[in-house]
Amino acid sequence: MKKWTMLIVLLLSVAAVMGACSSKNAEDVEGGKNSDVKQELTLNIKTEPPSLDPGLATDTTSAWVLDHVFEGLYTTDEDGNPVKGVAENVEISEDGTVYTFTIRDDSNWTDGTPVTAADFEYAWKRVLNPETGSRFAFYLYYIKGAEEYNMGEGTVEDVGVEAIDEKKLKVTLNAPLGYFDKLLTMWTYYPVKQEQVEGNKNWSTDPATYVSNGPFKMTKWAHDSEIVMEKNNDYYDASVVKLNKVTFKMVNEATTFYQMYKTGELDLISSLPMDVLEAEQNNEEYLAVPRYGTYMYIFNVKKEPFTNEKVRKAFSLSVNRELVVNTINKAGEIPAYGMVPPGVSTPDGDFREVGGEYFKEDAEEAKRLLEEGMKEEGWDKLPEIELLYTTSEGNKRIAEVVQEMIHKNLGVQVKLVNQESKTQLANVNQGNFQMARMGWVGTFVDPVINLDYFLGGSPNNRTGWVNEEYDSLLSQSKVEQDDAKRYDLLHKAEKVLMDDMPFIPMYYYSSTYLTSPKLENVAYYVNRQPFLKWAEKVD
Amino acid sequence: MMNKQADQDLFRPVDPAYYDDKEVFRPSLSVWKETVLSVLKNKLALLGLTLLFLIVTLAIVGPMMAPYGGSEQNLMNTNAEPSSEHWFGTDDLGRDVWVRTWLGARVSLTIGIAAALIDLIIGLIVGGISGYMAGRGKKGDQIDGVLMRLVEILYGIPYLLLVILLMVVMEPGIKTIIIALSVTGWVGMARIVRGQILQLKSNEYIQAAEKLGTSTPKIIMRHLLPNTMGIIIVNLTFTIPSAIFAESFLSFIGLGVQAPLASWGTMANDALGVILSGHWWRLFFPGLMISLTMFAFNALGDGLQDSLDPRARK
Amino acid sequence: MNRLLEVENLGVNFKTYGGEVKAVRNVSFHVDKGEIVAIVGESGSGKSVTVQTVMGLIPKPPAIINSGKVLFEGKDLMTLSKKQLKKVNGSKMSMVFQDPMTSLNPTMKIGHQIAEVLIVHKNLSKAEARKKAIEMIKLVGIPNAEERYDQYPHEFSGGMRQRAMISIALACSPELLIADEPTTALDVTIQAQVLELMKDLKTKINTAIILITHDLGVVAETAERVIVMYAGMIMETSSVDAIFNNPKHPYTWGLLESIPDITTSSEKQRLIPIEGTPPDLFSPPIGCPFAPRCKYAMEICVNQMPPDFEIDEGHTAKCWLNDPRSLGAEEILELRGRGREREASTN
Amino acid sequence: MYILKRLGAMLLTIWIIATLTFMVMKFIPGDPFATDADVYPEDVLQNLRAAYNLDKPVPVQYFLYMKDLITLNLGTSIVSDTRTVNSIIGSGFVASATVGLLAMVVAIVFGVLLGIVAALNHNKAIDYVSMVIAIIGISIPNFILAPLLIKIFAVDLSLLPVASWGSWKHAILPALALSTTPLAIVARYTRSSMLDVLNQNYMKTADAKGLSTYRIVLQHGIRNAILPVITFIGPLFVSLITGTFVIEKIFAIPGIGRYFVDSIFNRDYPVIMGTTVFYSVILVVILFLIDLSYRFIDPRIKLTSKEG
Amino acid sequence: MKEKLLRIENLKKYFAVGKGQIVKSVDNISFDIYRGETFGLVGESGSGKSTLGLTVAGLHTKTDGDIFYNDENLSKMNRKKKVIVNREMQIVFQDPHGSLNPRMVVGDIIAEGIDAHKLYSGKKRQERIYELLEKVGLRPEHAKRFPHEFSGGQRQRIGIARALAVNPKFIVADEPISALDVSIQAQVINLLEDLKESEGLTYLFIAHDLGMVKHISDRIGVMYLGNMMELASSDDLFAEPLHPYTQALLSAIPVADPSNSRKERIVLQGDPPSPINPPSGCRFRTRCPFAMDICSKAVPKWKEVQPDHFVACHLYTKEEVGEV
Repeated sequence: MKKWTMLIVLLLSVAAVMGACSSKNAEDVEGGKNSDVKQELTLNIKTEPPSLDPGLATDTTSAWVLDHVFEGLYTTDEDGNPVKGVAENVEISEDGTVYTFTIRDDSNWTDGTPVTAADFEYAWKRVLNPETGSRFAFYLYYIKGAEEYNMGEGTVEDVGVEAIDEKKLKVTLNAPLGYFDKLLTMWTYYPVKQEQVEGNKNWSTDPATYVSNGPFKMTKWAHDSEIVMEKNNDYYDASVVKLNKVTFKMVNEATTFYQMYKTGELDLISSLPMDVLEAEQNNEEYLAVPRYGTYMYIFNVKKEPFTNEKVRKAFSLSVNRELVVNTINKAGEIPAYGMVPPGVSTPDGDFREVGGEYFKEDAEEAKRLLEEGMKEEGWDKLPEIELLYTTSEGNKRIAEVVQEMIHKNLGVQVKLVNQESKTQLANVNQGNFQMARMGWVGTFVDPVINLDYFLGGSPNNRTGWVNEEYDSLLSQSKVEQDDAKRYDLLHKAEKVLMDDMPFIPMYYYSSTYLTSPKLENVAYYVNRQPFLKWAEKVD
Repeated sequence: MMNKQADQDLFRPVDPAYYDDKEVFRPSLSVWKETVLSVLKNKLALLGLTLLFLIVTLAIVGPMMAPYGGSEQNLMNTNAEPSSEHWFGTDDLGRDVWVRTWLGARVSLTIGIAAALIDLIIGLIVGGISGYMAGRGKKGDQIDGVLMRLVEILYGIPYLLLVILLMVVMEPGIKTIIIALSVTGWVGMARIVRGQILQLKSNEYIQAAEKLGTSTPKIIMRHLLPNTMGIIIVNLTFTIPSAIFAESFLSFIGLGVQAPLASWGTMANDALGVILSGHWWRLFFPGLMISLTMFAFNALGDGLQDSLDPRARK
Repeated sequence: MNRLLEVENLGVNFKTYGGEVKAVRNVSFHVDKGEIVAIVGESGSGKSVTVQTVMGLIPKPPAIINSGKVLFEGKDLMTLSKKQLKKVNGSKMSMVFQDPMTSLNPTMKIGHQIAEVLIVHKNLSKAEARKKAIEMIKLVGIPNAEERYDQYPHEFSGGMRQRAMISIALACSPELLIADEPTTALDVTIQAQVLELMKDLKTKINTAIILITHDLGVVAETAERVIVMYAGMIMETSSVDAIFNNPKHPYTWGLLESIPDITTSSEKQRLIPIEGTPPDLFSPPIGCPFAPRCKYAMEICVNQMPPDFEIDEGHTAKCWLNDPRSLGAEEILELRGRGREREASTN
Repeated sequence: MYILKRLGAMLLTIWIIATLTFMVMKFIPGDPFATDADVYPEDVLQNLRAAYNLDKPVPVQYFLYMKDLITLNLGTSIVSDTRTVNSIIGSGFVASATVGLLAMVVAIVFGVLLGIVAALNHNKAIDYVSMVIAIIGISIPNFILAPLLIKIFAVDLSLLPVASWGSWKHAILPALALSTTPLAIVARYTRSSMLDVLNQNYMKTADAKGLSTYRIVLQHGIRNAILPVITFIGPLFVSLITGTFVIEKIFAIPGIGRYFVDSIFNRDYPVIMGTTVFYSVILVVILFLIDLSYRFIDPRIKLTSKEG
Repeated sequence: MKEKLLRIENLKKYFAVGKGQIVKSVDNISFDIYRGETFGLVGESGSGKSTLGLTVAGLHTKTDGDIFYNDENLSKMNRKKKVIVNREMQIVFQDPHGSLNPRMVVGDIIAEGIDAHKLYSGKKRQERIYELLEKVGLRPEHAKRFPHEFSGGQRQRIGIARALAVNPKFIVADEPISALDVSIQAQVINLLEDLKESEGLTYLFIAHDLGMVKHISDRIGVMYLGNMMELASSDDLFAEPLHPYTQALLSAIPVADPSNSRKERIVLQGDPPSPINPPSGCRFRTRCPFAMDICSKAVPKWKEVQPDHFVACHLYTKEEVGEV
């Protein structure tokens, strides 16, 4: 009998050990030494882009492809700053509400026809047309008459977009907007070609009918498998584009795509499996780029015990963020002691650095605050506390650590509740929670985007925390034309927020990449996926 | 002379009562005992039984054998290799894998056994009624028909949909997982029980019992159920591990037990990345336990099946 | 000599969980060319095991053949390899089983099942085998042979199936046909048909037949010689006439007495059964296995296995009553009755 | 007549399953349009809901859905709003079925072989070894086995690609990972069914006919032994060709298996309904085909409406 | 003396076998069973003899016709009465393996009826079990054993004891000896005969072994394809079988006497036709050596040709044919 037991144990262990133990010797295959390196690149987009119609797309996956095959009036430079793209020139009226763009002469569609101001007018009005059903139409609400038209209350004629002639586009805003250039780099503002769109309902799913104006053109879309794009020779700046072919594979399993990178099946992967982060950190192919977003736990300030500001603070202060970031995540995240992530350059320097840290972790202080808070409310005992988090290994690990830290530092037992994300969201939206994990990444890099999250009327603000001063500071900042004053207002607003602390900021996100040494000049951004316009394969 | 006397004795008629007490009976063995005996003689089944015994024992005493709590973290000592301090090493949060493995065993085994038992009970009721009613007049056939149609339809709904529905509607946790797994799990048991009852029903002792005026509940309790038990137990040995498996699948799609509680499934799933990092112990031990348990139950079931098979007995 | 089959001292045990069952002990008999020998016995008497061992059909394990020789046309079948044995089986020696419902492959056409034997043993081509198979179907009296060739067993009635089995067994004109209770599962009118057929074919093909049965009526009407088995041993063997007219074993007596007589129509007589049950073959009695049920049992029967007493030429009986030293049967009955105020049987 | 009756029963089953799925779906909380990244203004959401008929009362939604279903229009995905459910199922099924069929072939060929070898050597060492192999097959969870296979065959040995889809090479590892469980099941059922057959009288007849062992097993054994196995192969087959979440996810196969789970998580109602209805259609059709196939393998079984 | 215990009138039992097909297992059969007699029922497989027996015993629900027990119509009885009648009519089955629950000890098997009708309990129950065991030739210590420890004959005794436990008046013995060895058959037959005397039983004895049926029965009915062909006292039937089928049946019995030179054996040609589509008219006509035109056209009448000797054959209704 013993023999049998041994045999099976042996069999199983051999299988498992063979797989698990010998991981170190898998180096990537050495490439050939010929100098004409094929300018072809394969990378991982993880999932099927839900939509490659710029007017309909709502997610960063789709955006990754769209950013490469389209270009708006503005585009981004290597550092992620907005620069003129299809627009050659722009004139802004004195009150800052009327923009007149001139379209480049040499900007062409992939079918060879020139890009015109009418294309933009059509594209934007199409987004706003309620029948289009664009979910991101509200990003165009800054334009005069846009919201009314989209709501079905106004007419298309009243929308403040007008092609004056073939190359001139006049845009009228409701109010001056400090970051309109940033906004214009967003895919919802990309042009589309009217004949194509109107001629074929499914134009955006078929490469044959897909017409775009960016550095690349889509040539193949095998659903759930891969998207291939090739260099667009009709692109006005085609000379800087080195890559001939880019293949986006759709592999969502971290272990899998990591191994594909390791075997050379992928040249670039964004995000790494947690288990390899430690090992890869010294690899020169490894890159961690800060990402313009914040990982946090929000409180429901309408539910005990988080009705009390001191209790909230106590919880926040009891968490050791360094430890989480350095021993759990290890992906170069930055501990967060405020809401706005680093990466916003202001006249006085980085917005975050100027704002500084709003609090310090301190277990003693936390304990004291908790006791004070409890005394204020007259509680002997805290009610049972549940922390909602959404299904993911990373979330789970952090939640477990935080749970343990709170337990250790405050003596409070937090119950973890893992929910599938739509359910969690439904619960959070209904105020059916005490603490919940949330994250917020800015669509474009401006503090307003982050701070708007906690606006009293914002649908994003699920905390129940409403502060008039905060709301008014933010609305003032939105019409403030002077940058310095604007940032000052934003700093003040953040201070108000952090004083009340309706959430625990955990850390500012970071993106991790492994890039093949043969790949150069990839632009990594804080709020977007890597841009390949200038990328090049070398030997 | 002597010879003749001897012959006379030899050829004397034997006392007719001589053999009365000599009636040879093999030791009285019930079908149960005989089954147990034959299981013990089946090497595969015995191996399965031994393994199960070991696993259950360790699930009970294992966590007490190490001075760590199941959710006790030590972020200064993460991913430590197996050593004399930590027999199975530590995980990414510095928790003791030995302790967690056996705490996980409790969770996994509880889920497996409870889900299988619920399957059994519902399956017995539905399958029993269905099988008993079939062929019992028009009404009986209708009841059977309706129940079997229900079974067929439940069979047609992807069980994941129902499982996920329950997992999101109800408070997540072991209880929910057990219920979710049983929602459609009983279907298979019901089919088996029905088939078995249909077969048993044709046995004449059932007809005799009816003729003798034995009531329906009593017929079910005394005749049908005990004779279905064999196949039910065999089936249990297959449903318990598949429930454990199903739980690990739920862990894989993120619907496993609530942290910091862990089952083998969640532990293995959380540790999948070690294939890359080389912290093999984190995957190996829970994975091994799933496999061993699966193996043990299946081996036991196969052995039982062989033993209960009338072919095997003479 | 025209000895076809000679079985010497055969012993077969079965291994089970409970221990070893001594299914066949010390069995010796012979079959001559062209004769019909009946083996009679109750279930568990070892008659089927004996003939299946002869044909090499007994599964080992659980069966263990611990002694004996099986000489077929002078060759010891026990020493043949499985492959060599297969050449004998089906061609020189073939078998008809009890249950025609289950003895035919349900998923193979009847014709094919007959033709198969011919293809394997006679090296016939498919077409030739088909022709011969159709002939065989006609021979066993199945009408519409061509059509029947392409049918499956379930489309046949019980009697037809047994005919088909017989045609398979006789396809290669074997020297020996072993029929293991060939009519037990059939109705009387069908049984009459099948027995007629077998007798008919026997004269046509001149095959020797071992007929296993428990029905003494069938024996009387069909066989030439009889072997009576009990508890794995041969109790008595003789010609048919001798068995019915001059039986020398109490077991044979019992068998004959326990069947009702339908020819006489008179007031009811009680049947005279053999009381008790056959012994457990896990641990059979040391002495005569029939002794526990025997009205005439003597002290010697309890302890000593009786030898085969030769009564006549070709007539042996394994019973101490035939020992010259023994008292007569009547005397014993009387003595036993007096010894205890109690009859051997309460009824 | 039988076929018609059977067809009617199939349609009824599909209708009930579709209805139940619809009800279940409506019970799951959560909004398909809710994301934690961007929150759409309420008016936008209303437009969106209207576009998918979600603003209407549930009975109306049900009625509309059934109407579409009859015309085989399964609607448009909510997540990939430029793709129809028909096209998602269409392209996904090809990939899923490819892997599934391959796995099935592996499972049946080796499973039957293993089962027969075990049965022929009942209670001998080979029997035990075969069964241990079979049980090990079911003992390792897919989600552990698949990464192990990748690690061994793709990364360490560089024999096959890690994942993704395109050439025949991409199908091997997933098919292998997928085949272990059905292989074990097939092996076990084959074994017990073959043991049954070996005990049948007609096998003894075949032996008495002096046929070679090879012929006995092949001509008389397997055909009769395979019948009960087919009953189990049916549903197994359905679950394999309609894709497997774990395998498709790990190997990045563009199949529909993933949609069964993902669509539920995304509350992508049209896709949930589409995949479920598709699954049940495949299930009833294949079960029907299997019933038909009995006729060819087992001459005893006649199609009678009683069997429906 | 000839008191009718059971009167069966125009009894029919049909089974649906799918595809709208019907098997008429028992078709329009009428006969009486007298108190204290043994009524034998013979026929080949598929003749419907067991179905008839089980229907009479109430284990099958009849399709049509009436059964009178002590002149009371069974289907018109009140519940209370029915329970009693049900108890008074018991069955002994053919298969000594399938008729005993393998997981119950013999004592409990025998006591099943006692428990169901709450006849005895406690020590009384135990005593009754022992008494029954001894009655059927078993010993009290057997009560604690399981059925699989007994031989076929002993098991059949257990089955009989079980039936006896509820003090029945009428027992349907459905091929009780078919599965037993010759030497054991006689034991069981003797037991049944003894019990009949001591318990005052009436038997409906079903078998295909004509010898045994003749031996035990007072009167015998011969069935073929769901119809009763002939009914007479057992001596009459064997001495002078009237129906060609009975004649063939009797002549087919092998006789255990090699010297018995039989006059001529009637070997019937062919098999019995399928009960699903039985021949028109007389069901036996397809195998009957005396088949006439009329046989395919009209169902022969059930006629008392001689005193207490009934037959359904056109050979004996010639004078009436013209009228039909």
